[in-house]
Amino acid sequence: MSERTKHRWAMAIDLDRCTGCQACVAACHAENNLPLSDPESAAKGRAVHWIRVDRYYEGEFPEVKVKHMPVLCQQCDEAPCEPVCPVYATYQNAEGLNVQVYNRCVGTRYCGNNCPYSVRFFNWFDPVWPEPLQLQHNPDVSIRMGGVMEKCTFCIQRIKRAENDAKDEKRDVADGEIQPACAQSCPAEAMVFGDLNDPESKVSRMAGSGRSTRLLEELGTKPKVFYLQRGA
Amino acid sequence: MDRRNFFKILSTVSAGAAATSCGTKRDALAPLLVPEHEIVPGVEQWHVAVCRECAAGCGVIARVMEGERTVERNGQKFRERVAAIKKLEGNPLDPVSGGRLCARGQAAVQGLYHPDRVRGPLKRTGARGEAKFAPVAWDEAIAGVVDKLKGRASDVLFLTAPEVSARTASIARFVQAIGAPAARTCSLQQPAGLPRYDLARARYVLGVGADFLGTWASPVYYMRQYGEFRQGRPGVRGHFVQADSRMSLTASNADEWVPIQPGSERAFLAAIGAVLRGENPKQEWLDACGVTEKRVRRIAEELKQSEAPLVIAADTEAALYVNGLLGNFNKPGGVFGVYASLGSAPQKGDVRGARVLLVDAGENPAYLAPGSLANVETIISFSPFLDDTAAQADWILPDHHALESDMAIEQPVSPKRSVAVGTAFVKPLYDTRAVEQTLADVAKKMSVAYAPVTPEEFAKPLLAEGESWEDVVRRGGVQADAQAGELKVPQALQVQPVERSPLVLQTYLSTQYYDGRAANLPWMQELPDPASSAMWDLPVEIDPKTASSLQIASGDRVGVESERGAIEVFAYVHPAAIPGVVSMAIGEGHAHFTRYASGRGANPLTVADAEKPMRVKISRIAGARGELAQFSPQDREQGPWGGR
Amino acid sequence: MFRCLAGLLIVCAAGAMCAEQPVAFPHDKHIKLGLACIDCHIGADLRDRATIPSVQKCMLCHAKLLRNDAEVKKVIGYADKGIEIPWVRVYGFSTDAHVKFRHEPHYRAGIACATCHGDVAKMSVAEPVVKHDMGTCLTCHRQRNGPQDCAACHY
Amino acid sequence: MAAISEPVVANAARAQLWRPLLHTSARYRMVVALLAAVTLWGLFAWGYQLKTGIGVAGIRRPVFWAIYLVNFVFWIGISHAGTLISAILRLTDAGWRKPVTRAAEAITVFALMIGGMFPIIHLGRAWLFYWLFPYPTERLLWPNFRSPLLWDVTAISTYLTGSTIYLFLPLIPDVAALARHTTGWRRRVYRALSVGWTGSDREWHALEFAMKLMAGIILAVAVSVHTVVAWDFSMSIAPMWHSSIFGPYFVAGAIFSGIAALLIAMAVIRRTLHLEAYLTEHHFNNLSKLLLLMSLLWFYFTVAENLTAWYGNEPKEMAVFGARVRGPFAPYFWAMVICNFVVPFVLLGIRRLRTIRTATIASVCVLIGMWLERYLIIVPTLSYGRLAATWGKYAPTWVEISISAATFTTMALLYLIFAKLFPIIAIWEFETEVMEVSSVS
Repeated sequence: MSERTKHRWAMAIDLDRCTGCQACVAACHAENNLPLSDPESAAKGRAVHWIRVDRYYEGEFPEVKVKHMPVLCQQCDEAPCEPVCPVYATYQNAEGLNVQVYNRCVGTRYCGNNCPYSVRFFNWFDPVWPEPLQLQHNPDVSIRMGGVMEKCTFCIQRIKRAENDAKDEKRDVADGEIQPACAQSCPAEAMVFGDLNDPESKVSRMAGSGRSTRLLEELGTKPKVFYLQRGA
Repeated sequence: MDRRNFFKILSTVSAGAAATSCGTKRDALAPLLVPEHEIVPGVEQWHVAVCRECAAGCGVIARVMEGERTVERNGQKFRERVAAIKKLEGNPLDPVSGGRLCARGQAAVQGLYHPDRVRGPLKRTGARGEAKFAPVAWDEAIAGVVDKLKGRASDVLFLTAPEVSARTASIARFVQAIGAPAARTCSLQQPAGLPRYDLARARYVLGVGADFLGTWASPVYYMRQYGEFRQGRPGVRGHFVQADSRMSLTASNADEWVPIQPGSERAFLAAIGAVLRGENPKQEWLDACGVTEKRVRRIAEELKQSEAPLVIAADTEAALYVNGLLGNFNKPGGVFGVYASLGSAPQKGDVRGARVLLVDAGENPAYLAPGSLANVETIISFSPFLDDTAAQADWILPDHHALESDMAIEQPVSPKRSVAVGTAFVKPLYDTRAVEQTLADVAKKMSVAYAPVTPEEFAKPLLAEGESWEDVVRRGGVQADAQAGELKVPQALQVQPVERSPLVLQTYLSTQYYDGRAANLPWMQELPDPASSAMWDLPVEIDPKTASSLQIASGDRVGVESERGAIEVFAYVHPAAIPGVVSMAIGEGHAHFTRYASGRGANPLTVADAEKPMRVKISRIAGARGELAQFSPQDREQGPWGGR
Repeated sequence: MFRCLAGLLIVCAAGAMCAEQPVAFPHDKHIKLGLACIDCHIGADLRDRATIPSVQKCMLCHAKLLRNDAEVKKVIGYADKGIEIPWVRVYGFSTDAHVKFRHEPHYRAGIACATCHGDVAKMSVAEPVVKHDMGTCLTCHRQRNGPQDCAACHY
Repeated sequence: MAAISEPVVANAARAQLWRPLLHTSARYRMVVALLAAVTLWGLFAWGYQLKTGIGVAGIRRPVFWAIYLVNFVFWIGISHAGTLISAILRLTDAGWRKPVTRAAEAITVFALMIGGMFPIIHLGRAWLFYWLFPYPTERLLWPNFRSPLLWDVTAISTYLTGSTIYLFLPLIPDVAALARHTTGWRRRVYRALSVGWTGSDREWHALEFAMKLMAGIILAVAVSVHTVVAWDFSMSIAPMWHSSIFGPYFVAGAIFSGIAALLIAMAVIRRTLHLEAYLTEHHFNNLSKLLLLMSLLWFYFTVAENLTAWYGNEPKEMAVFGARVRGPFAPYFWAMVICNFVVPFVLLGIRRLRTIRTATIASVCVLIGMWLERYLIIVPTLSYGRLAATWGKYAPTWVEISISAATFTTMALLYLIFAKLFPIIAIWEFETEVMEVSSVS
C-alpha cells in the first residue's frame, strides 16, 4: 500500500486571495451530504463542517487585524490519525489521500483526538433529513450512519469519476480537471487542487512558492495542503 | 439469501409495514423502476439556471441526478425516484459568476427542497397574524384575489424586487393593465444602476462602507476580481484600504482598516476629496468620521501616487466625486458607466399607505419594516414560504421556487450588458404557479387584457443577429457589447451633519442571511457568522470597552432598547468594534419563516433603521437562559490563561 | 446491533420468499431468442449502474408478441394501468456497506455478467446465486489484480 | 441453606470466617438490592445509549473522549490494588500480607472487568467491538497493531486472564475445605472449583510454586498494562499528553489508587464481618505507610510533569496547563492536589493521626483525587487543542453520570457476591501464619 502511484493529490490555498466568505463551507455541505445541525447540537460543538474558516483577531482596537484561514483535512503524509485507529478505518492510500472507511469505523474517536487540526467529525446519531431535503443528496457520496467518523475526502467521488473517465478515454487526468467542491466554488479562486507528482501542475508551482507554508508543520505531519501567506 | 437482500424484498413486498420496526429504513429499497427517458441512475446532467438569493442574478449550472422521495397518492404512501437538483455551481459562461458561487447561492437548492414550502394556494382562516390557513383550489384563490382587487385599483400596491427582469416587467404590465400605481420595493437589495468598478486591474483601492466581498452589489463578481487584484498579476499585489464603521468581511481583508463613525462615509470621502483638490478638509468632516487629518492626508496622498487608484463606496455619488478627482473614468482599474437598461427597476416604497398589498416572492415588508402592515386591509402573498408577511396574508398564491421557474434577469453588475436566463428543468414539486401565470389568471377573471412578459420577449433586444433563443437558453444568458452610459459626476459633495451619540446601533446585511431571506435555509443557519462565529442566531456586537463598562461578556443575554422598540439578544464582545458603536446583522428574528427560522433570534429592525444608526440603551439581563451557539467561541489565538 | 439481530431472525423465516417476483420473467427464454443482458439492463456497459427496464420496454415487443401468455398478460396489465412492475431486487448492496460499485469498469475489464450474477441465461427466474459480499469481491480482485485499496469501492 | 457438620469446625477462626458464607442477613439483602437497582439503572442508560446513539453522552468535538475513558483509566488503576500489592508482598514474603491478599486480588479481577467494559461502552458502534480482536476472515482484514488501543486490548485481556488465575490459585485449598463441609449446590460448586484438591504435599508444593510464578508474571503484566494505558495518551501528539513520564506516572498513580481501594475494602470488611481480630491495626498501619509513600511518589511525578510544561512555556502546552492551574479546570486541579497529597500527607504522615479511621478517610480522598487526576489529564487537553478556533467545553450528561455511578455499585455488588461465595480471607494461609507464630513462641 505504501507504493506511490502516479498521482499525489494536494491543495494550495492562497490566503491573499481568500476573503473568508465561506462559499467553500456551503459548497462542501451541498456536495458531501453533511448531516444538518440544529441549535442545540451546534451549541454542543457537534455541527459538521468538513471545511471551516478559522478566524482570529489580533491586536486591540484600533490596530486590530483579522486572520481568515480555511481549514480542511490536511491529508497529511504522516497523518497522526492513521496509526492510532485500531481497525484501519483510516489509512493513507496510494494517491496520498487520507481515506476514511465508514463501514470499517467502530467509533473509538481516537483519530479525532489525535488530529492536531481538529478536522475530524463524528456522527453522534444517525443523520436525519426532513422530507424532501434528502432529494438534494449526492448519490456519489455515502450517507454516514451514526457512530462513525467522517472528514474531508478531497472530494474523492470527483477524483474517482475523473480518473475513471480518463481511463475510459485512455489518457491522463489533466491538471485542473478535478476540482473539489470547495475549490470549484471559491469566488476568489483561492483554492487550487492538483497533482504534486506533476511538477508542472498549478498546485506544485504554488507549493513551491516563497509564500508557501503548511499548518502546524512543526509537528512533522507533512500536510498536503499548502497555505500561501499574505503579501507580495 | 443474506439479510440485506431480505430487507429489500420485505420492504417492497409489504410496503415497509414490517420492516420499519427493525429500524432499517435506510436499508429499504425504493422502487427499482426509473423511467429511462427521465433520468439514468448514476449519470449526471447539467442544466443552466439563475441564482435568486441576491440581486446580482448569478448564472449557475445545476447538477441533476436521481433522488428518492416519499409521495402520497390516493392515500397510499410510497417511495419514488425523481430527477432532482444535487448541487449548484457557477455557470462558467456567465459574466458575473464566471463559474463561481457564494455560500448563499450554494444553499439555494435547500430552498427548493425545503420541508416547509407552501404546497398550494392558501386562504387565511384565523385572525390576521395567527398564521392559520386552509388549502384551497387555485380557482378559488384566483377568485378571492379578483374579489379583493375589483374596483380598488388605485389602492393596490405591488411589491417586487428592485430589479429589471421579465418578472418585474410582467408586474409592471399587470399593474398598468388594472390601473394600479407602479410597483414598488421594500427590499434592502442594492438597486440596479450602480457603476462598475474595475477592481481586478486597480493597484490601490480605497473602499468606503461598501461590503463588496460580503453583501454589496455582487459579492461573487467582486470576489473574483479581488483574487486577481491581490495575486492575479505577476509581481503586482494590489493594496487595499477599507474605511468602514465596522469590521465587515471586506474590512477584515483590507491591509488597513480605517474605523469611521457610522453614517460618516460621505464626510470621509469629502475630506479625501478636499485633500486631492489641494484644500484643507473641513474640521467638521474629520470630527464626524473620527479620523485624524494626518491619516486622511496620507491615504489621499497614497491614492494620488498610485498608478491605478480606485475608490469603491456604497455612496455612489461620493464615490464618483472622488474617482472623478482622480481622473479615474473608463480606464483600466477605474470606474465604468452603467449600460442602458431594458426597463426601470421598482423604486423604494412605503407600504404604510397601501390598502391592498400584493407581495412578490422575496419581498418581506413585515420583517424589513416591522409594524408597517398594521393598517393594510388586504395582503396577497406570492411567497413559496410562510414568511413574516405571508403569515399575515389573506391569500397565499405560492410561486414556484426560482429553480423551478422560467426567468430572465438583467444583471446589474456585469462587465457586459447582460441578461441571465433560466428555464425550468425539474418538475415543480408542488401545486405552485409562477406569479406571471397567476397574474394572467387574475387578469382573465377580471376581464382585463394582459399577457406576461416572457423571458424571450424580455431579452430579445440583446440578441445578436442570427442568435437563436435556444442558444441563449442553453448558455444561460445573453451578453451584448454595448456602450456604457455617461457617468454623472458631482462637482461638489453636500455633506449632511452627522449626529453623534454615546451609544448607537447600526444594522447591516448578514453574509449568511442577506436581508433575512436566506434564514430559512439550514445550511445558512449553521454557517458560522464571519465576525462572531455564531450559528443559528445573530448576536449584537459590542466593543470590549463598552461591554466591560456594562459588565457584559460574550454569550450574555442583553436587552437593546431604542425609541422604536426593544429586543433581547445574545451579546458578542467584538474585539474590532468601534467604541460606542454597536452593530447587529439583519437576518434572524422572523416571527414566521419555516421551522428553521421561526422565532429564532431577534430582528434588529425593530429597534433600529436599516439605513441610519440609532441611539440605543443596552443592559445585561441577569439570569437569562440559553446559550449562544458558536462554531469557534475562541477568537484569539491565545487563551486568557496562556503563557507564564 | 439491533439491525443485525432483527436481520438474522427474519432471514431464517423468509427463505422461500426470495424469488417471489410479480411476474415470472424467464431470463433463459429471452436470451435464447438472441437478446443480450445489456439490451434490457442498459447502463451496465457504459455507466455506473445497470438498470431495470421499464414496463414500456417490455411492451416494445409484447404489445404484439405472446399476448395470450398468462405471465405476459400480467405485464400488459401493468402497462395498461400505467404503473411499473414492482420487481423485487435480487442483487444489491446495503447502504451501510458504503459501496460505490460501478458496472462500467468491470464490463470494460471483460468480466462476464455471469461471474457476479450467476448464469442467469440458464435460469428462468433470477436467483441470488453469487454471494455479494466483500469476500467475493476481494477474492476476485486478488485473482485478477484489481484494485484492493479500500477507497476503490468505499467512499 | 447448606449445613455444616458441626464437629469438624472445631476451629473458632474458621467458624467466624465461614459465617458470612452461610448466613445471609436482611441488611445484606437490602444493600444488594440497592446496589443492584443502581446497576440496573446504569445498564438501562447504556441500553439507551446503544439504541439512540453515543450522542446522548456529553462528548463532542473536540472532546471526543471524556468520563468513559476517565472511568476506564480509573478502574484499571484500581485493579492494581490487588494483584500488584499482593504479588509484591508475596514475593517479598511480607508476613502481614496474609489476611489482605484475597481481598486485594478480588478487587483486581472485578475492577478489570468493569474497566475493560469502558472501551466498549465508549465506542460509536459498540456492537462491532470484536473487530478489535485479530480473527481470520476471507477479507484478510486485521486490526491495526500500531494502534495503542489494540495494545490495550491485548494487555487488558492478558491481565484479566492472569489475575483471574492468580485469584483462583490460593482459593483452591479453601474451596476444597468448603466442599468437604457443605452440602447441596454449594458442595457441587466448591467441589468443581477445587479441581480435585486433596491436600497432599505434592499439591501444596505445586501450589506454592505456581503462586510464586504467577506473582512474578503478574507483576510484570501489571506494570506493562498501566504503561500501555498511559500510552493511549502519550503516544498521541496532543499537548500535555505527549509526555515521556506518563508510563511510570500512570503506574504509580494506579498503585496509589489501588492501595486506597484496598484500604477501604478492608475497613468495610473488618467492620461488617467483625474481623477485628484478623485485620488489625498492624495491617492498616503498614498499608497506610505504603499509601503515604505512593502519595509522595505521585506528588513528585505531578510536580515533574507540570513543572516541565510550565518551564518550557510552549504556547500550546501552556494553554492546557493554564486551563488546569488557573483556568476553568483550576477548582478540580487544586481539589486533586488536596485529595491526593495534602490530606494523606497530613493524616498519614503524622504518626499520631494515623488510625484506621483516618487511613480510610485518606483513602476515600485519594480515590476522588485520582479520578479527578484522570479527568484532568483527558478533558483539558482535548478541550484546548492546538488550534484555538477549535476549543470547546465539555459537560457530562445523565447517561454518562448514570453509567459511571453504576460502575461503583457494580464493583460493590460483585464484591459482596464474591464475599458471599468465598472466604474473603485466605483461611489456609492464615492458619499457616497462626501455626508459624505459635511454633516460634
